[in-house]
Amino acid sequence: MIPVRFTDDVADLPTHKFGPSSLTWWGIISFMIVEGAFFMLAFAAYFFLMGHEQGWPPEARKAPDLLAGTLFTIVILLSEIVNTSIKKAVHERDIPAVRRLMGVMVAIGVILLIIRGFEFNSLNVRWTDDAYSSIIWALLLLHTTHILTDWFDTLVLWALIQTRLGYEGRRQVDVDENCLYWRYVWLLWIPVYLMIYWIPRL
Amino acid sequence: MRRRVRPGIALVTLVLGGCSIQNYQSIYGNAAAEAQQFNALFIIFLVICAIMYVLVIGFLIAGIVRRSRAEPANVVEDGRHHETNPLLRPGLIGWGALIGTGLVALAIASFFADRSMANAAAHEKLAIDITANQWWWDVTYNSADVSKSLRTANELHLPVGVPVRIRLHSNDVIHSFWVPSLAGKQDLIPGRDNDITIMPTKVGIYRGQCAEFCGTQHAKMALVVNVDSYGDFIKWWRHQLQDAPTPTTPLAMSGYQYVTTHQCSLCHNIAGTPASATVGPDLTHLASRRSIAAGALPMSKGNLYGWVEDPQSIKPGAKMPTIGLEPKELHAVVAYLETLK
Amino acid sequence: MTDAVRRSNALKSRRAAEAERRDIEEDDKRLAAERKKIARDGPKLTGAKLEARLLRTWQRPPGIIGWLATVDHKEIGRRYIITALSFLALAGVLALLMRTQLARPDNNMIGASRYNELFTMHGSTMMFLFAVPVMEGVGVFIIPLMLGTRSTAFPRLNAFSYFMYLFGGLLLWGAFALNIGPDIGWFAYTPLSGPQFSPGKRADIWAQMITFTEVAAISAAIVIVATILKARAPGMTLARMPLFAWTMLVVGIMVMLAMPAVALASSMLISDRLVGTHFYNAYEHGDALLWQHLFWFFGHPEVYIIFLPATGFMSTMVETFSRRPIFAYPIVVLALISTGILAFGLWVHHMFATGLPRVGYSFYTAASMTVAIPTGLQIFCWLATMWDGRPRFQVPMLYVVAFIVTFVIGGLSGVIIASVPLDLQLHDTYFIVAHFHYVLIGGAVFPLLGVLTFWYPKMTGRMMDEALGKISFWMVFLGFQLAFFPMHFSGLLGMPRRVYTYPAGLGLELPNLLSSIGAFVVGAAVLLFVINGIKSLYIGALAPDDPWGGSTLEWATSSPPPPYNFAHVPVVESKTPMWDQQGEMPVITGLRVDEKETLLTTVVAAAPDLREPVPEPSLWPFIAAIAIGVVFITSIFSPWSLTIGLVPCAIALTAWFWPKEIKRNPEPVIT
Amino acid sequence: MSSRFRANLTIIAAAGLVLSACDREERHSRSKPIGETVPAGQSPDTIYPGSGTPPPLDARAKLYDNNAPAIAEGQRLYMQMNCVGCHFHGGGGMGPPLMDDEWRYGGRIDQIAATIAEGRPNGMPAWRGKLTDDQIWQLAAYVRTLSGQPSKDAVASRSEEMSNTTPQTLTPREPTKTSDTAEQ
Repeated sequence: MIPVRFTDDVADLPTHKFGPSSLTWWGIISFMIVEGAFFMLAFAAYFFLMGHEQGWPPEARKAPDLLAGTLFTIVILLSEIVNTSIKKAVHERDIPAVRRLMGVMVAIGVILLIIRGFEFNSLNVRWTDDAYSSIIWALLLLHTTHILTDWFDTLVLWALIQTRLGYEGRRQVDVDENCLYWRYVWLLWIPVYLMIYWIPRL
Repeated sequence: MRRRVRPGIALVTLVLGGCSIQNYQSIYGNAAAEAQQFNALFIIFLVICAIMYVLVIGFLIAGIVRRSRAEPANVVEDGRHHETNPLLRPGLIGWGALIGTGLVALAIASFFADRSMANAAAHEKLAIDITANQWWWDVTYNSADVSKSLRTANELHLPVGVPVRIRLHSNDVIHSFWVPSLAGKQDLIPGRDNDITIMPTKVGIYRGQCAEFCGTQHAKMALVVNVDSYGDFIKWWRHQLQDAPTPTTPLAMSGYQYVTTHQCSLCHNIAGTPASATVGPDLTHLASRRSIAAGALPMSKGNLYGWVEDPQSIKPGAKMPTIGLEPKELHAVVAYLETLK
Repeated sequence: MTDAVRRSNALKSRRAAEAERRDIEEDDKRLAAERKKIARDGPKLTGAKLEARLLRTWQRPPGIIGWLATVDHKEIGRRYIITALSFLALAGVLALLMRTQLARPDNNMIGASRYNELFTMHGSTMMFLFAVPVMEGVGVFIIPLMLGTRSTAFPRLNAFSYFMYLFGGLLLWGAFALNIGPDIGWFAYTPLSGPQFSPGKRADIWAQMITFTEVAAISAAIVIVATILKARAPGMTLARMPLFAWTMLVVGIMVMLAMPAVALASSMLISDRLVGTHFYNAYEHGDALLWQHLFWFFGHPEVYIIFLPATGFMSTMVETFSRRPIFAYPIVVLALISTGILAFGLWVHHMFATGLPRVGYSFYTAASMTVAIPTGLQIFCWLATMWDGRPRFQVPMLYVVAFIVTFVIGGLSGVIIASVPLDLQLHDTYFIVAHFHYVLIGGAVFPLLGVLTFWYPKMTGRMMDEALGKISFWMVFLGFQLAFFPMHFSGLLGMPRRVYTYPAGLGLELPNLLSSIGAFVVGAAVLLFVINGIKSLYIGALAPDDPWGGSTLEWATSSPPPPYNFAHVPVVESKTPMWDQQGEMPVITGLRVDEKETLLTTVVAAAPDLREPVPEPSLWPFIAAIAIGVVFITSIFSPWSLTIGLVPCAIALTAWFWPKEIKRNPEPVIT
Repeated sequence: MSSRFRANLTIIAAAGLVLSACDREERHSRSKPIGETVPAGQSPDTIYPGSGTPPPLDARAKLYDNNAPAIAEGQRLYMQMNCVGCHFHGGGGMGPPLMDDEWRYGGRIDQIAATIAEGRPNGMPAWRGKLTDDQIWQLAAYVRTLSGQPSKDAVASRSEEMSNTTPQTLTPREPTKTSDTAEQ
């Protein structure tokens, strides 16, 4: 063992911070990179398949109906208002507000999942019809898994935040990062929405 | 230096391979314009790469030899590990420049090789369709006059000196068409149309082989390429256009009976007979070919017996089933097949 | 509801909130008082007393439960390495079987289908179950030690990643043992791997093995990247980071970007096979080439994911044994990063024969060749370091020389096949087999064997036998050349890859026989290496802390390191802290000793940033891995398992995340 | 530890699933020795309306029924021998549909094999002597999958061609009726 020379004392460093200081933030960002790569490649596959075709959808299939998808888009975009309020509340450590707003987010998640069910119904194709059908089903399913996982994550966190641990800084960081992830989920939805509903109508 | 020995052995194999094998299936075949282009370019690459390799190994050896020098070095023990020999920085820049130059030279060389191959491809005079199946090649010679179009299998005849465009299709999985003595490879992909242009320059017999893994019998999916003089090629074409001869001996006749009424006719076509299926290879001029079952066996009476009797032990997994012919039937079938010259 | 009731309810809840806030404020005061009493390392608590207390805190529970629950990166790293080496041995045995079959022309020892299974298993095992995991395993083991931290980031994710990897490997080999192993090649081209031409479950097992190993590799990559970015010792700026950490950072990011491609491709394949989608069905607007694009978008970076950590090994060993810091450190770092970026632009060069537009040929050629520049510069830097230093040729350094001699041949043959006109001939021949074995064995396995010898004392506390090491080195080196050099000629003589036999008379007899003999020499050498490893574990000389005179922090702690890695977290003031410490190691003080805690620093400057509580051992990562594993395996048989199986997965993951007691501590604890 | 116990159970269950899959994957490149043929007339081509005990299942049935490679080969033959011409993709046309659960001549694999080998009145030709026994059994194995009878694990979800039917792996499985007396 080499003899040591003492320098800084770190005892007064905090154990949590919001944003890039925390490991949670890096975990979420890494996860986003992985998911993003997955989505980008799925988009690439979509355009690769589209590139072969004279018409899109091929064989003059009917493009998906707009209603459910557009409704979903509006709701998920509006949910960002609640999401931003949560972020703000947690940064101000206003725990009762966070508890309340997260409840709203959980409810929004349920609504979104229900609308998503109708969306699958309005695609006008089954995934077994052809490659076009397969890829739009795949995109929608892929995004649904994100809604589902983030909704479940919000639910668990919401339950946790009801306890005294709501006042624990590291849990607040978790809430903050959960909001960040939700932004990512709706951001991803925009290209998916365009690819499923609008590109086949061009 | 023991390492000197191994390249030596390898060099011997190279020379042996290059000479004694008669370029049957070898990149040194040089039997077409494309293969010649390849070899010229390959030599340029080998020379430049060899120079780079010698430089690297030279530097390595210099480093090893230099370790026993007497003067202080830039090392921890001498307390000088934060210093750097002034030769190294310019050396690094020079090395980078050298690699860059070498790569540019090589890229330009391949650009020109590719251009000249592309130019040759623009002047094709004959078009052939090859459709790959698990595990055999279906070959069609197309002519504007439909009566002169012809279908054969596992054997390709090309006229020397004529650029030929071969259109490549697949009926099942991805295969790759590759006759090393003539040209590089090109994949046959279901749902896509590829092609390759070859201009053979040397009369001879060459072997090609599927180069993309295509299932159980990928290893036994070969084809024979005959590069003929133009006259021989036309003669061959005319001969192939004829229907199968009517059998003359009683034995062959009973073989004819069996082949056209039993299992064989459900998959194979023999022009001029009731056997007209297209599932398996065309057998009209089977006996004129040099191999059986996509290069699995050389053509001979004995091998025909073996193949017809039990294809599954020769090429396990092949789509031709073992029928279990009675000896009498077997004699007859082989006798008939032998007449399909 | 009347107004009055609503108002009284609002009042009630406001009162409750008020009460809670008061409660919390009181609690805060109590916690602040308790916080002062927490024991921390420092001048008052150091030496044997500190070590005893740290050991008590950091030690995992004994027994099988503790073994499954551990989150110690050293244990997990060792497991990763041992498991990966076992798979290397298994895949090596398959290679020997294949070489036996190919030793003579027209050989019938192994049938066609069995041979196809053998090369599929060999390739898949080597790529997915050996090469990537072993590199990540070494990274997981050594990176925290090199960086001077007590733990990796996300230690439970790390444990989870190992179990996923293990289950994936067991799935593949279990299936092989039960005769339902895949037989479609490690690249599984559609439509051969599709529902029609690969009946049964063989291809699905391959595809799900991919999913397992992808999850494992991505998890490990996240752990490694977050550790490197956030957990470095204070003062270890990015510009002072050891080169191996740089390589693992680049590799980690590459894994995150590349692995999703194959995960997507194999998910599409499974859905084609199971629920009848048409992604790869050319007759229903799909495209068989979509598979190849996705697969090689992963497959090409994969090669660098394997190779770059090996360059990190090289830099470490060259530096240590040349007794001189690596020459042109910034150039090496830039070379690493540019290799990482270029790797994503080159996937097309695996597809030259698929009928790409001809106008692109020259572009592909030039793009594929550019990757030779950064690699060439790195090689120069290593050679310059040796030349300028005073190299000592102990066993690890021999492997460095073997790397240069071998890898450069592979690199140069890589330049040859980067040229489209040349590749059209050489593609899918034994020339390619020779090329990538020169690159992967010469470029990755040789440095790996070297670095295992190098870090063996850090892993086990004992030295490997030098004489045996030298014998096995020469055997593996010469045997390798004998096995693979002739393959260049088999390829030039027209031998395609993945054939179970070849006819006599094509001139292939001699090169194949030589290759087979060489393969057995390599097999014997690896066996000797393993024997050396096992023997030294029991009767090897005891290793000092720093047996080689290394430059980086892993040599500052004992061999093997204690569960907490460093009694005091060191402070770094140069690139080679161990060479510049002048008999005294600067350290920080003030980390807890009663609970597991480590220090986080800022990303670039590595200034102390946060104190991070480190999770206690937990069984949940193991249980979650099992729950997810069951979903993956059963989804081979029915799509419903994905929905039903989600429930246990969600339970396991929630339990993993959920704190064991709902109680506030003076400072957070992760149990 | 109950959680560990549960974990072990799931592993065992998964292993069981895998094990049960083994013989489905066996490839028989040649199913019987050369020269051996089935004696005609011993095939179970008798009709068993409602009651009556069918003869014991042919021993070869287990080689083909549920065997993935055999089903795949059968599928190929179904296309190549133009069974589609009359039966379409199982939906029926000139010939009876094959994707329902009604079998005029028995829905067991050996009964289907007999139907293919011997032919049936009203247009079904006899394939004995045209196809080998091996191929007839492979066809029978495939035809059986059309009605969703065998385990779906051995069936391909789709083939590399135009398709206008739902994947066989997604069609509901129906119980076998050995015959349909009403239509006789």
